[in-house]
Parts: sequence; C-alpha cells; structure tokens
Amino acid sequence: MAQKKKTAAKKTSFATDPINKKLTKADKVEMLRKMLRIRRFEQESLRHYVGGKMGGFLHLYIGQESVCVGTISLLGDDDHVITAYRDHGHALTVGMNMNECMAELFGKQTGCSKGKGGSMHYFAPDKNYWGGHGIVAGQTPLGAGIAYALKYQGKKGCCLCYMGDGAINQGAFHESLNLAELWDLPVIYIIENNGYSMGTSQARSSAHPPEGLAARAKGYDMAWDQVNGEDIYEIRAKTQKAIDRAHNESKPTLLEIATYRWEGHSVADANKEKYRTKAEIEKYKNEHDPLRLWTQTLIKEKVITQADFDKMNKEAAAEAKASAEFAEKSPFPDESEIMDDVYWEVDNNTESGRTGRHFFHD
Amino acid sequence: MAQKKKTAAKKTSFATDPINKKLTKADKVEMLRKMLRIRRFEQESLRHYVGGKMGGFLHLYIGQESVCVGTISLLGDDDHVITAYRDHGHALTVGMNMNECMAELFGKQTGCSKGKGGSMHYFAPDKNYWGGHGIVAGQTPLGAGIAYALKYQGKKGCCLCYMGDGAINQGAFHESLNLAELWDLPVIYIIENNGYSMGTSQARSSAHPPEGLAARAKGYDMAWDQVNGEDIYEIRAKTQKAIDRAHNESKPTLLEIATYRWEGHSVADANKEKYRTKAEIEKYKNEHDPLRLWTQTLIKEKVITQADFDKMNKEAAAEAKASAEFAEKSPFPDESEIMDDVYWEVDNNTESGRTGRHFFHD
Amino acid sequence: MPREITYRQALNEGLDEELAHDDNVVIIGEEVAEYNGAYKVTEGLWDKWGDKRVVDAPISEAGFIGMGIGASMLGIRPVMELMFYSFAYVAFDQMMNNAATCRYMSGGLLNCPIVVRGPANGGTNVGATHSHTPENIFANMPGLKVVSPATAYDAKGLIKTAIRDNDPVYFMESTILYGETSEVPENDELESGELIVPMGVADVKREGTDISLIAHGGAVITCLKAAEQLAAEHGIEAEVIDLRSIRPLDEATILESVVKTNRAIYVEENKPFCGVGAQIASMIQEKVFDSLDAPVLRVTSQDSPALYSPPLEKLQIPYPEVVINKALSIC
Amino acid sequence: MPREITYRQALNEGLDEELAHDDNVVIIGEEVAEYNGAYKVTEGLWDKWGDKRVVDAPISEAGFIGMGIGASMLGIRPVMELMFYSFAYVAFDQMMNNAATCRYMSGGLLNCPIVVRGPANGGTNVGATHSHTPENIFANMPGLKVVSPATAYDAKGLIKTAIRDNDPVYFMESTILYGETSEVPENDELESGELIVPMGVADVKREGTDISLIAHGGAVITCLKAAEQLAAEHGIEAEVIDLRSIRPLDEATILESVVKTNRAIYVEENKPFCGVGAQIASMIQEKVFDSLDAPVLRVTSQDSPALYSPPLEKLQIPYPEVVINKALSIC
Ligand SMILES: Cc1ncc(C[n+]2csc(CCOP(=O)(O)OP(=O)(O)O)c2C)c(N)n1
Ligand SMILES: Cc1ncc(C[n+]2csc(CCOP(=O)(O)OP(=O)(O)O)c2C)c(N)n1
Ligand SMILES: [Mg+2]
Ligand SMILES: [Mg+2]
Repeated sequence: MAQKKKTAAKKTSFATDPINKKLTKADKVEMLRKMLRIRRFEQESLRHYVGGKMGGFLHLYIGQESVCVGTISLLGDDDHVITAYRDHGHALTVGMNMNECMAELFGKQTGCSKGKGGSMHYFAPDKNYWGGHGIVAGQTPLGAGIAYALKYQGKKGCCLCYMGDGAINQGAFHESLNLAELWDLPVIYIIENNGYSMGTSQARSSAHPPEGLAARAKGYDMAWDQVNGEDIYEIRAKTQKAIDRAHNESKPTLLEIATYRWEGHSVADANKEKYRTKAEIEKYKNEHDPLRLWTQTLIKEKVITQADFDKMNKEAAAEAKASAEFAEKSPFPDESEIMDDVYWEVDNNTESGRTGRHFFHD
Repeated sequence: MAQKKKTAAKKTSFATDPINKKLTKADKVEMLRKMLRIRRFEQESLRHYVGGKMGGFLHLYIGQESVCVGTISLLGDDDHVITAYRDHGHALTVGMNMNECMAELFGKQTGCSKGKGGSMHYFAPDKNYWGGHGIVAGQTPLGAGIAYALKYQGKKGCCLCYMGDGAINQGAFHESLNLAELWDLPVIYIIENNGYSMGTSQARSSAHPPEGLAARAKGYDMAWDQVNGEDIYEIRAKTQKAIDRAHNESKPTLLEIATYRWEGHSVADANKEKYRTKAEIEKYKNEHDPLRLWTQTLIKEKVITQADFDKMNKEAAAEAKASAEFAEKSPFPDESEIMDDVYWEVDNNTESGRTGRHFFHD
Repeated sequence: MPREITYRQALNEGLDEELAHDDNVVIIGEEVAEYNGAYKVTEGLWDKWGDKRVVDAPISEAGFIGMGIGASMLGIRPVMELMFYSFAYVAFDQMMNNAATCRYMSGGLLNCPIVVRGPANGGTNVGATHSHTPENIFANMPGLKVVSPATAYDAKGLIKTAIRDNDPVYFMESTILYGETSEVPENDELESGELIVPMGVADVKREGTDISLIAHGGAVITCLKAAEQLAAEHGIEAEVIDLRSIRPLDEATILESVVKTNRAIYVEENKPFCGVGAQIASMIQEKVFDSLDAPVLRVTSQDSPALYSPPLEKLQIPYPEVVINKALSIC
Repeated sequence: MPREITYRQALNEGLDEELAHDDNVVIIGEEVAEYNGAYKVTEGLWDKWGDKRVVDAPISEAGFIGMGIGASMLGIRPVMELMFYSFAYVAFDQMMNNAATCRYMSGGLLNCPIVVRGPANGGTNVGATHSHTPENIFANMPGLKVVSPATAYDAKGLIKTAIRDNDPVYFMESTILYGETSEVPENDELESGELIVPMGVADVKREGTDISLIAHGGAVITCLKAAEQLAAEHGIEAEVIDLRSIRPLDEATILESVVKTNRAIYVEENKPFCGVGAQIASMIQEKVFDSLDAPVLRVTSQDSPALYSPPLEKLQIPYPEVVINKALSIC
C-alpha cells in the first residue's frame, strides 16, 4: 500500500486532465450516484444475506466503488467489460438494474441470470458486460478474446478486464498477457489491488518487481501504470491513456488500481479482522472512502450541496430497498427451467437441438 | 539470436573464471567425451529411426550438447536435473548408459523405462535425473518441487530445470517462477533458447523485454542471466553463480542459454528447412558447433591432440553402434508387463495393492 | 460412551495424527495455515506445527500441486488442499499427467505419494464453476486413486490411509458433510491404537434384502434416508452400500449384495454421462446378469451445469424421494 | 466415378469450405498456418486465406482457447486446433467452465460457438502424456458436445456441422485415421451442394443380425475388421454401429440394433473406468433389458497409461482378435 500514498500525492493534478475537464456537472453527479447506488445495493443485499434469503457466497465490493465507476465512465459503444466474482459494482455501473441484480441474489426467475448464476455470475451482453466469473483469473483469456473479436470485426473498441491482486499468479493470466502483447489486442487488464486475496496479503502471495504488481507487464514489454483508486480523476486520466492506446494503437495495458475492501472476502469470512487489523480497516473507512472523497470533491467544486447528496443517498437506499422487495415478491424459477439454457440449439428448438439425446438423467 | 553474438564477444574472459580454472585436463576431456557421446548416440539413433526400428517421436539434441554438458558438469551429489522431451543429452550426461537409452528408443525391456516411456520420457532417479517430460513446461512445477524437497530435507542442493524457448508461454511455468521466488526455492530454470518452438520463431511466439527471454524474471524480482551456449566456459561460469545462489541463499535463478538445434523439431519435421533457411542452419553447423569449438579450445590449450580426438570420436561411435546392437538383440517387454508399474502398492504386492479392484479391463 | 465428532473434526484429527506420524507429511494449500482453512478442516494445525509443516499457497493450483508432485518423487508426502475440488481443473494436466503417468513412464522407477483433498460437491449454491464433482474423471485414469468418504469415521480412517499410501490419492470431501457428526472412537479405545480404514473396501451402511442402493459421498446419506422411508412406508428393505473408495473398487461387496437382492440402483450427485454409476451398472449387469430381476438403474444430478438458486439446486441433486420412486419402479 | 480422399483431406476441405461460408470462422492453433499444421490438416489454408483467418499460436493452450471462447461470445466462430487432444489438459478449466457453463450461468444470454479439434488417440507410440482420449471426460459435462468421426466422409460432414453449430463442439480426430481414404462425394454431386452430416445420428456401418458392435472413432474400423472375420470364419453377422457423435447421442439407432441382435459389445480405445462404453452398456441394459440374451460387454484399452513400445502398444489397444473373442464368448 506504500505506493498508494506516493501516487496520492499527485492527486490534485488529475482534475485538470483533458478527459476530466470534459466532464459536465451532470457527468460528475452521475458518477456519484453510481457509487452511491452500488453501496446501498450491497448494504441492502448484506442484510438479506444475513437474513437467510440467499445461498452461497456474497463478495461485497464496498470500498472499491470508485474503480468500476471511474473506469467504466470512459467507455463508448464498442467498449466491453468483464470481471471476476466480485461483480455487483461493475454490473450496476454498466447499467444493469438493481431489481434484476437483487433478484439474482435471491435466486429468483427475474434475476439477471434467471437465478442460475448467483452473485458471482452476473452477465449483460446487451450492455457489453460479459460476467461475473468464479474461477480466479478464468476471465482473463476471455478478456483477450473479447478484444480479439473487436479487432477482428474492425471495431474501435476495447475490453476492460478486471481481476484481483491474488489473480495475477494464475497461469492463464500470464498466457493472456503474452497473447495480448504479441497480437496487439486492445485489452486493458485492471488489477483491483485491495491488498489481500482472501486472508493472504500481497506480500505472502506474489513475488513482484519493486514498483508493484503492474510492473509484471515489463516481462511482456507491455505498457503499464499504477493508479490511486481513491481519486476518480486519477483513475479516469490514467485509464483514458490506456483506452487511447487500445483504440488508436490496438495495444494492451496492465493497470493496477490501489483500493481496499471494507468487508470480509465474502460475507462468510469469519477472519476479516484477523488477517488485517481493525485499525487498518477503520483507517480506510475513515480516510480513504472513495465515496466520501468524491462527495467532498463535488461539494468543494460546488457541483452539489450536502442536501443534494442527502437526496441522492435516500433515493439510492430506496431503490435498493425496493429491489429487495421486488426480489422477495418474484417467483423462484420453475423446476422445468433447470434444463433450459444448457445448449443454444436445444433452447432454440433447431434441428440440431432436436437430433440425438442431449440430456442423460431421466 | 542477436544477443548471442553480443555475449559471444566476451568469450575469452570466462576461461579464467575460478570455476573453470579448477578444471583438470581430465575434466575438460571428460566434457568433450560427453558431448561426443551424445552426438554419436543421437546420430546412431537417427539411423535406426529412419530404418523403422522406433515409433513415435525422436527429438534430437544435436547442436545443443554444450548446454547440458556444461551445466551438469557443475553438479554435486545433492543437485538434481529435470528436463523436457528433448532429453537424451541430459540423460547421457548424468550418467545413464547408451545401452539403456538406446534400448528405450527401440521399445525394449532393457530400456531405461522398460520401453514404456520412449524417447521423451527417460528417467534415472538414482542419478538425480527426474525425466524426460512430454507436456511443454509440465516439468517446471516439478522442478520447483524437487527444490522444495531438497530445502525441506535440509540438503544443500539445487534443481536444474530445463525447458525450451517455446515453453515460457505456458501458465504453469509462470506459476512456478512466482512460487520459486516467493518461497526461496533452490531451483535454476534454464531456457535452452534454440530460437524456435517447432516452426515458430521466438519473435512469433513470445512478447518479452528487449533484453531477452530471461528478463521475464524481472516480473518476479528474480535473478537472471543470459549465456552464450557455444562457450562451455561461459556456461559454467554463469551457471555456477546461479548454483551458488541456490546453495548459499536458497534463491532461484532464470538462465537463458543461446543455442541451436541442427535437425528438425523431431525427425518427423518435414519443414525444417522452410521456417529457417538452409544458410542459417549451415552457418550454425559451420561456425557455432559447440562440439567443434570445444575441441578446438582443447587442442589450442594443448589438453588434447587431434589424434586424441579421433580416438575418442571412434570410441563414442563404437559405443553408440554397440548400443544399437544391444537394443536390437534385447527382447520386447512381455505382454504381461503392460500392467506393471501403474501403482506402487500393486507392484509391491502390499495389502493396499491387493485390496479392491485396481484395473478395469478384463 | 461412544464419542461423536464432525466429519470436519475427523479429518482434522487424521491430518494432525499423520503430521505427527511422519516428518515428511506437509500440508499445502490456499488459506490452510494462518486462516485455518476456508472450511476450517486444518484448524489449529499451523498453530501446532508451524510454517514448515502447514503452508499457505498463492492462487496457483497448477504450480503448487505440480510442485507437490515433484516433491513427492523425492519422498515428501504433500497433502494438498483444493479449496474447492473444482479448482483441480486449472491443475488438471499436473494431476492427470505428472501424478498419474510418471511412475509408468519410468518403468516403475519412481512413485508419487501425494494426496490432493478438498470438497467436491454441489448443493451449496455456489454455481456451476464451483460445484464440479470429478470422481469419475479422475478415476478414469489408471495410476490414480479416488476416495470419497461419507461419514466422520470413514473420513478419519481414509485420510490416514491415503496419506500413507504410496500412490497419488485424490480425496474428495463434501462441504455439506463437514458439519455432520458420527461415532469415531478415541485412539485408546482401539486395539491398533489408531483408526485406519483401507481403500478398496466398501461398507454396507445398512443391511437389506430387497434392493441394493449403491452410492458414494453425500449420496450415501440420501440413500440411508430413502432406505428408512422405503422400509417404513413400503416394507421394502434396501441394502445401502457405500463405496468409500471409487478406485480401487470393492466389486465383491457390490456383487454379493446384488446377488442377494436382485435389484440395484446407483445413486450419485454427479452428472450422468459416463458417471460412476455408469461404470457400476455396466459392471453389475456384466458380472451377475442372471441374478438381476430388473435393469440396474441410476439416479444422478439433473443433467445441466449446477445452478445457483437455492431451492432449485435442491431439486437438481438427488433427494430421497427420487431414490424412493426409482426403487419403487423396480420393486 | 466416386471420389476417394483421405480423412485428412476431408477435414481440410471442410475447413476450407467453412472459411468461405462464414467470415467469422477463424482457425487458430500451434503451427496451423505457416507450418501447414503438425499433421497437415490445415495444409494450404494459410496460403489461401491469409493471416487474419488462419493464425499460429504460441504454446499457450489455456490462453488461446480461452481467448477463442471469449471471442465466440461476440460472434466469432473460432476453430481451435489442439496439436494433440492431450493438450486439452492444460486448457481444461477454460474448456470445462467457460465454454460449458457461461451460457447456463447467464440464463441463456450468450452462447459459445467454438470448435476445439485435434487428434485424440493412442497407438502412435508417443507415450502416456500424448495419448489421452478424453471423449468420456468432456461428454460428461452438460453444455458440451463431443464428436468423433471414423471415416473421411463423416469427418468432412461433421466438421462443417460442428462449425455451424451454436454450442461448443469438441471434435476428436485420429492421427491413425488421417491417412485412411474413403468415398467422399464432390459438392456438385450433391443435391444440397455440400456435404453435411448431422450430430446425434449414429451410422450403421455394417448391417448384421447376430450381435451389435458399437464404437466410435478408430475402434469403428477395428469393429469392421472383426465383423468381416466373424462372418467369414464363424458365420456370425455382426452389425457395426458408429456413434459419430457421443454427445448428442443417437440412442434410438443403438437400441433398435440391440433389439434385433440381442447382444452388444461396446468397443473403444479409451480407458475402461467410466468410459463411453460404461455409459452405453448401462443405457442398453436399462432400456432394453428384456431383449438381451447376454450381458452387454465392453472392449477397451488395457487399463494402464499408454505405453511407448510399438509392438506392445498394439496389444494395449483393442485389435480385431480381442473383439472377436469377446463376441464369441456370448454368441
Ligand atoms: C482457481 C481458483 N482458486 C481459488 C479460488 C478461491 N478464491 C476465490 S476468490 C479468492 C481470492 C482472490 O483474491 P483477489 O484476486 O485478490 O480478489 P479479491 O477477492 O480481493 O477481489 C480465492 C482464493 C477460485 N475461485 N479459483
Ligand atoms: C502443452 C503442450 N503443447 C504443445 C505441445 C507440442 N509441442 C511439443 S514440443 C513443441 C515446441 C516446443 O518448443 P521449445 O519449447 O522451444 O523447445 P524445443 O523443441 O525447441 O527444444 C510443441 C509445440 C506439447 N508437447 N505440450
Ligand atoms: Mg484482492
Ligand atoms: Mg526451442
């Protein structure tokens, strides 16, 4: 986390970066609203998880909201997003609605994946959002593939592929870095470095260059950068450089964005205050909350007033609460749906889908 | 191959390196003999492969002999070796005899693996030689494991783990590098960079730092070096540094040794003069043959005379020829042996090996 | 008074005893040490045995399992934890090639005494990526052994056997069973001083005369429940056979039962195509064709990837009523 | 005059036609382009179609197959070559999770029209690491399709079908069959203008009345040889059924044959435990129990890892005499 402070020092300069100067007041407010909505959505979901309304895992993104909101705020129609299992923030940011996201957590038919994927597996291809992937780093070759497709189709687009700091030690990620650089794929790998993979600190999981994790890119002669994740302006300024590189030169970038998760690895993490101190967590909550920092920035910039914030906050909370009501009222999938969505050809009742036996239980 | 020439310029200085000054005349001759024996063994094997005495693949090491002979010449009792499928050179260098190696190629009962492994899968645990592995980079975590075992057992040893330049893009290798550096494992990864993985040049398979492939080690903050493989003195001097690092600091190293294979990827490689020019191959044969260069060095140093060489050469050829006769005369394994060597417990007729059914054909 | 402990605690005791029994035993895996294990199977072992014997690994399954295989060739006895057995799929080549074939390819010059253990089950609402059940896949490969205990007693006895075995053993547990208790004797109650359950010996968990319900892992418990109901409501006495180890396989116990009952169903939580049940059904009809009064039937998971929705996943995986109905169809 | 071409050439034609048929088809793999393919299946395609459509990959199977899966979600139709299907094991997670489960986990929002093809066979003396035959393993996973053609005709017709299919298809060929020829019509001899063989339709490669020999891939040829000898020397007329696709599976054709012959043997070059034959045997006895005059038998590879020694490997894998003896044991 040392380098976090280092980059934090340059904070003020990024506000005046061209990409940030382009921001309208509405744009800035919209980013705040998105961060607020993620936080309230997750807090609401946590209540219902604890209340027994969900199964499996719930990996909360609280504390990291600036990362997805800042980066995704830069994307255009041909830019795509893929991430790991800590995926609620990205989902809401690309435009998925709270109802479908909350209903998915409740395992309901109205969920974004019809209750089949759960918390770790959100998808919205219509919003250029390709999941939500449960296997650590499993999404990283897919990210290269999305970039490959864009390039193949002659589109000026890119793929933002997110992962955790623990994911960088999976082989598939390294193979992806080599392919991306070798084949000039417009993919931007973003390490959301929250300092821990479950209970294992960065120092106990990764050997890396003194500069930090992103410097592993050097091994592939790839462009890289490090970003202070608590500053939306910095995130946007540095990510835009990578996007330009992807759009204009069809070259990949490896970004490392320093951030922090407030909650446990998942809600089931009984040790969340053992592998890191309560003081450390409190410090991040009190001094490095990206939501509060952005709010303060906007108030200081006179983009909003405290009253504006309070109103937005209430709206977000109400929206989250309503989504839980929606989820609660929605039906579970019908038993017959268990066998849908396995094969495209079967679902679409094509000749191929009707020929031969596809399923082997009775 | 550019850096090969660069390192070649420094050639002369390595002869006086302490580790090389320690060499007796006999030591130097022994290295020549080993290189000669590898070459004659492989030339003999090639004849019989073409003559239909073998099946499967035959990956010849000719042109690369200095690499295994130079590096393995430095090893002591607690140092170990593991490599890929291009494994004949390493096998003969650690002390396996030509008979068992040739018989293996013929698929005979007297082969080092009783005819079960073939060319790609030689093993001699009694000589600290752990194979012979067919899956590209599959041996690289095993190499870390051998080093792990040595460290666990408190031995001052190391593991030399060889691989090709094409192997560096497998995920398992990268995972191994991180583990080796993170856990201070005394493993030395040696990339035998012959410029091609099958028909694919280094430039078409690997994105890497300008310094070369070994510089990927930087990504893990690992020590690394590059070596001119046609100079035995240089190989020994630089590898010894890595061995010292392993023995004294229990730290890994990534070495890249520039070399060249004269033959096709395997004998079945029909394109060997398509993806690289005949002129390139001839140049390596004529100007960079490590066997000839070492012979010349020894003659110049007056360690041997041309007549000594001729005699050794004849002996090596005769030994190779005799090994083929041995192999030819040896019996094939008995059909009943097909089912041996699957489970240790079954082979040793323990209670565990006798309890329950282990094999499921009739 | 007989002692009851959980399946989790039984594994923990087994691991602890083997750490004491052999200095070469080392436990390696993600979060197994300082965190005490994602599912607390290794709780307290790092405190007791320290950094050398209980080791936290980065998220590099191919790397650290391959490393374990290499170390095992030199006599280390690594017990690797996969946080979920599903993660075997990123280490698959190491587990299928290096662990399974090096002994054979060397003509018997070496062996790999490694254990790879972890939960291999669905039913916990973690979705398709985390719910693979690869018993059949690994058991397909000669050179490997596959174990799947259903009770605390078997879990303890088998993990100790697996660690002492000189071949690679893939030990598949169940997160759903971790909290289940059963009788496990204290060592001083045992003549041999410790609890050892051999591989290759199935266990008749319930005797019966009318039909054989054969299963492994969590499905054994489902069969026991179904058997009780079959007896209570239908007067059918089902024999329940727990394979315990899938490879090696105790065919004799299965066949003996079927010769007695003349009817058999294999019940598993796995996907059907080429599942363990396919092997057992095919074997039974081949070996005791004339004893069968009905075809050997199978109950499996519904044949789609594991789904999240909690109430639906319950239906996707075999539950007692499905077994009962299937049994009634041939009794 | 009917045209005979090799299985290799048939695949090559199929690939060429699909490159022409759909701009989204792209061939990716190690040595597939400039080298013309390690086994020359893609010969001439790079010359003809250029860098964009035929792409040489580094030795990074997990990376490039995963990349292909990602690209397929956006409508690219990648046809990935595995130089040996054994190398699927380093890409296993991508192939079992991302290709097979993303459609399901998204509730049907996406699909992965990817083909992964390459030789999956033993018998070429390349040792255990290079001789895996994972038909059963991949067919176990719902969401995947597994195809294994035995003739040039089927190879051409099925590769075209596989590429047009909107689900992931794992297409397993045989290096031993690459050089075998069979009749493959020219397109202009065909009413539809092209050769298409559907998946899920087994082919009766030889009609018979006394026993059904059922197989896929190279074992089909072994069965045909055995059938000739059974007829010539023993007066037994065997029906030979070639599955062609393992998943989807044409159960109807199998059952129809067994109802006629009352005897069946599944022959495969795979390892026995939970092999394809286990599934088929279990299915047959379940569905037509009363038609069987004898148990369904199986012929498989001997149950050890593939071995190198050329004359011995011939014995490890089924050959006609083994099939004949097994048939005689129940005829
Ligand atoms: C291949 C694989 N191994 C292990 C896991 C279990 N697991 C899930 S998340 C996680 C920690 C990942 O940490 P990091 O990448 O830093 O992401 P973060 O959770 O901090 O967002 C682990 C070990 C998994 N899902 N996949
Ligand atoms: C995982 C895997 N992919 C592909 C292959 C096929 N293959 C064997 S050797 C080889 C080229 C390796 O080249 P390199 O690593 O440079 O070693 P060299 O042959 O030059 O010694 C390939 C592609 C394999 N054996 N394993
Ligand atoms: Mg993290
Ligand atoms: Mg090479």
